[in-house]
Amino acid sequence: MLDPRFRGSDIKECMENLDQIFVQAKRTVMNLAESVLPQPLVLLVSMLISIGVIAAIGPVIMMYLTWLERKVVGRIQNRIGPNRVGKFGLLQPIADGIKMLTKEDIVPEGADHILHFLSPVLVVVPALLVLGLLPWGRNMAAVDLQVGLLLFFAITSTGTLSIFLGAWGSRNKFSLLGALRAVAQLISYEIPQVFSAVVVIMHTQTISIVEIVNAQPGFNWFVFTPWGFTGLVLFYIASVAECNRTPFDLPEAESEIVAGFHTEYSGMKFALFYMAEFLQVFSLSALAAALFLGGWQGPFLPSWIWFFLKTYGLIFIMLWFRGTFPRLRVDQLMGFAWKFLLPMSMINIVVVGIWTYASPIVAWVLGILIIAISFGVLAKLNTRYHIERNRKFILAE
Amino acid sequence: MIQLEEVKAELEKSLGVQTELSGSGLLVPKSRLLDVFKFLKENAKYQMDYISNLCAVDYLKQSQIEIVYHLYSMRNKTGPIGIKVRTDRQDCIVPSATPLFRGAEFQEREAFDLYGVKFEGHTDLRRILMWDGFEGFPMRKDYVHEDEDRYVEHP
Amino acid sequence: MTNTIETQTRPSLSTQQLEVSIGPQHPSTHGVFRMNVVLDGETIVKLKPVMGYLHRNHEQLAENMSWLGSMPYTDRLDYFCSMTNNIAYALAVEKLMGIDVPERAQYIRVIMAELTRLVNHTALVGFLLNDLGAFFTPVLYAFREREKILDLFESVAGSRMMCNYMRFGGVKLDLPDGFVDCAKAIVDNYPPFLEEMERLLTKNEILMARCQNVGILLKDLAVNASVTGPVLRASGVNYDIRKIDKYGIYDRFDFKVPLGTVGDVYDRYYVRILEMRESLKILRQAFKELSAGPVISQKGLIAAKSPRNMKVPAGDAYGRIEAPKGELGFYIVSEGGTKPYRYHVRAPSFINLTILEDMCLGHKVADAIIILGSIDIVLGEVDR
Amino acid sequence: MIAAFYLISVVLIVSAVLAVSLRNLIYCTLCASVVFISSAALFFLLKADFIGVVQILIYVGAVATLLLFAVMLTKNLVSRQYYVGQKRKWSYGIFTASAVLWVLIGSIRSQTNLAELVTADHQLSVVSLGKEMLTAFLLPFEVASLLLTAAMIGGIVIALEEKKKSS
Amino acid sequence: MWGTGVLKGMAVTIKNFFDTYTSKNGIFTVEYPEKRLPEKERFRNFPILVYDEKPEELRCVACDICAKECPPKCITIVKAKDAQGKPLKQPEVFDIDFTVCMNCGICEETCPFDAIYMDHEFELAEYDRMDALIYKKERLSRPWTHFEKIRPTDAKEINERRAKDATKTAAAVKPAPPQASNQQT
Repeated sequence: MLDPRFRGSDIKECMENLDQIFVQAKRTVMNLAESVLPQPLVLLVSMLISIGVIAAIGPVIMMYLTWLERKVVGRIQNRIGPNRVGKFGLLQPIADGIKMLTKEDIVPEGADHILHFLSPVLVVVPALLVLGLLPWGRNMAAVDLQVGLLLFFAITSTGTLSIFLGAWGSRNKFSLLGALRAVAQLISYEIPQVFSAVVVIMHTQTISIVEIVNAQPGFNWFVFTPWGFTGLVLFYIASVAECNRTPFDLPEAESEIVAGFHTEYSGMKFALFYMAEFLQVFSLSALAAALFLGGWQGPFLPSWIWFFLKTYGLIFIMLWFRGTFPRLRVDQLMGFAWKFLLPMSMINIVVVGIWTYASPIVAWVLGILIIAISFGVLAKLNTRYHIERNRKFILAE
Repeated sequence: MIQLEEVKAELEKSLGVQTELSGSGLLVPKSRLLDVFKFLKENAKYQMDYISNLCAVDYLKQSQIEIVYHLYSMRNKTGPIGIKVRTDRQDCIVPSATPLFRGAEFQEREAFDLYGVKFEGHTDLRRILMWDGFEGFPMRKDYVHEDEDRYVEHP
Repeated sequence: MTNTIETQTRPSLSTQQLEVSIGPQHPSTHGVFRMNVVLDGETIVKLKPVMGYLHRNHEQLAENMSWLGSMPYTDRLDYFCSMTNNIAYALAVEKLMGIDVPERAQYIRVIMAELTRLVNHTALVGFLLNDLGAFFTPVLYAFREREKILDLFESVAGSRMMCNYMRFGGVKLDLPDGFVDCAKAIVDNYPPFLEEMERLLTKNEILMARCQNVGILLKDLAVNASVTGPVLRASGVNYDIRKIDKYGIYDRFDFKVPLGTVGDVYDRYYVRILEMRESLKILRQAFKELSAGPVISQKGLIAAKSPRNMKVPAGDAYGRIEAPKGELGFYIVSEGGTKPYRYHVRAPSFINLTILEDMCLGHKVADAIIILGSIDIVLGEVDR
Repeated sequence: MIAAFYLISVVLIVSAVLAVSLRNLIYCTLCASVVFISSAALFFLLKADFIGVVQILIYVGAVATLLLFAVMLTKNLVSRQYYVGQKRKWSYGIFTASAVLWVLIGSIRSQTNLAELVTADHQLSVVSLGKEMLTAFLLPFEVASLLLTAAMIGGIVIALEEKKKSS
Repeated sequence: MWGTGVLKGMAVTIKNFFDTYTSKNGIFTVEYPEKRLPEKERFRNFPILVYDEKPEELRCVACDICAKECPPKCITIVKAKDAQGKPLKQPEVFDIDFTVCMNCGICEETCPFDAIYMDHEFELAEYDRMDALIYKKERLSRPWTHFEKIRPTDAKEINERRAKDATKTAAAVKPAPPQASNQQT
């Protein structure tokens, strides 16, 4: 079965070029373009290729993320999930897409038509833009900017504006409530998110995502350090809140304010909102993987397979949250961000400070100590009044 | 189980109220209704602090509407005392029990909505089951069904 | 509905109050029920419940039908627990007619009542968590157990939710042969399900933070507003009609009545889980003591054969039982004819709603939804 | 490069004018955020990446939302679109705008040599910016942060005062 | 410690997630059109009329008891007349309005001639709301063998009882008219 002449190093070498397969593909196309087109147009072609690939991958990722979510949450609830359309329900996303296209697009009377039309577009644009910044594999990042990480946060913060405009444009009391909650939540969770990413910037002295990933070769990812693990946990919780996912899905709380900011959207506009949410889930998980889990760094498999493995691992946790947790209330949501996540991420920065200057053993011990104590103290402070852990019940005659 | 005769005697003795036994309850004159309730609620022996059921019954032949109250005591867990009040079918006004028992609030609104019994002293007496624009009292025996095909303008 | 927006003037910042109608079509009002809420920001300033969308005038229907004719309609009152509705109606008419119920029928009634309590409380815990935002997981775990019990009802009475199984003087048909040990198996594997739900929910910090000290109902307000059922017991009032009236053969079983201390949504949730445990105890004792024998008394059988000429002696009677949602009572006036002269249903959900506004004032919109969920209303019973 | 610059500046000017003259306030804030984004694009053209990104993060992320909140809080100003300015006011506007422009151009031309600034391709790296800020410009950095904390405390006090009054 | 409740909750859901793949009763959804749940014997859906041999001779004698007993009054019966106008012991018209019937089973209980029973058939979708759902006599009638197939134990009991009544009536053939008191034990 295996060819006897096949030597061990061949496997490593075949993995090697499997890893660079996309880069080779682009280079061949580029050589072809160079020989044919004048110089400025070549630059245009290379840009078009990356943009084209990402613009194609984005919606596909989104569609199969909806499928994955329905399957995972289904299995959590002892049911099978979609399995009628296509072999394992694999054609279900396409069926949903067609349904969304054919659904009538209702604009409520008295709604602001321009805003009602513009806001889904403005929500999807940042979600798609951000995909370009992610390092999909070894030298496969579409845009390798010096200020990559900061640009990532800048682009995601523009999403808040369009959600608010969309809700304000649809003149519906429920979406107004949803908009107020959305803006409050997105702004107050951006800060802990950026702070918990500052930890990585301080350690690697750079804010370009590609270099951060390069700084974690082989297996020594940042997550295996005390500050890295807490950084990942804090960043991940903040990004769950950033994409309005389950414990924090107040802006579109279906049991309270019908569907929050996208109550009045149907058809393709609703699909755009849906796509923006799922693309944000993907991009923020990918960023968390890049910052703390070493992006595409991995011992044996080609780099982009590692990238997708880690990202879908983190996405699975988000889907797992979706199947388990009830929703927080607005004031608890705010309290959690400002009174727990923010102080924890600041303490995390202190720990990284110690980490860079102290010797490894002292840094480890001190790091774990500080984080544990601060977690305990903050938890105590936060739940002192609200939660009565075991409450007495009388079994009367 | 509380014997109604004993309650009848007790009421006569302490309040001087003439009540007579009718079916499973005591028929109380409309004017003294609230005093009877207050007495039954505060009296140490009875402590009827829970009004379980309140409903109106339409006696077309005697052209009377009877309101039936069933009182229980949650404190000393004793059985029902049925109190009945009769009013004329046309201008049926009954003192409302809501000042003493908040539990009677919705049931009195339902009696007003379906039977047209006006409870004076009730905080916001409006229709509870029918929509506001509905005329007539559907549960009365002489209620004529409007024919379903006529289109009714709903607010 | 006048849509007035009072602008409350405050020196620094005059904000408008938002009038929202959490209306008949809303994902978590458990049916066609509307709450007119005046909001200041997110906190509730005024809340008026509006009902009557599902009003079918069940009481007038009963006045034009034979006594047994309205038995299938009682299934549609509280469509989650049709067996207990039937029992309550049968009890009231038996009190008026003076029919006695044979031994085996009494045990079957207790078994069916407690199984219905399990079904209702399991579904409620699921729906309460659904209002809290848990995306259908607790509901589907609860429905997994509920389906097994509904299959039992189907094998006994012929239909899962509209059982129409009780007759005056006993039950319609005897238990099929495989019923008892199948029911025993379900009752035995219920505790693991309850433990799993408790592990998933009771100590969950988010649930505790959302439910504790929310919608507190004080003892005396509860008694005065004649609230009954688990909502009353969660506020600490020891009032369970199975223990007080000892109707049927409930005095032969020993079971406890769980009481809460604070009376908030968390207590109401946990009291129902404890009540499920008590029902399991009753069921085990009932299965042990179930004896053979006739299932319907002779007088009852003749009445069931030709309901149209079954006469009930003149008089009036008020029979009540401890339904899963509270005290379900039937007040019946008969003039000796084959049709009831007056037929009134004292519905627990309808009266438990009086205190909805008192509990919701000052809370947020999200709290009002779970307070409504914790009262456990079913619109078939509220609107009759 | 030059074509991109002209394109972006045209977009900037048009949306700036629109931001001032539109009736519906919500559209004004939208045009304002377009102005912010196009100015960030200009910074990118000048290869000052960090400033461009911070421009997007601060202005589009926070200031635009602030503007929206301000519009939201003004009592139903938005629904009644009414036109503020009269004809006469335009002349004042143009006069002040041209005066400011003249002062700006004068000061830039006298101090630096414009051509050399544009062609200089020194790579403004974030690291050098950070070092610069914490060494040479430490004092202004501290004063600015002091100002910010004062502003935040002011905001909290107003909010707390209102909460005490309403509860 | 803060957060353990949340983790325990997640442990439960992940266990259920893997149970669906590993343990036997993890997944119990019955995929309806292909696989079906076994029907309970006493399941009652819409009523059917029963005949012994020939579909014209229904057991029903048009005594109108079930029409009077039916709570929502959805049964209409017209007695059949032979040529000379003498009423026959057969219904000429017997239709049930399936939109009104709530399959409560009271007609089955009160019918003294074992003529009407509740069927197990529940796939009754129609394209036309008005007259397609008013089932005529022909569509309602089923052979007794069908009843024995779907409800074996009840059928056995009923057959015994009918056999006993038949012998009793045969024995007391003289004065007493056949009093078929139908004991539904």
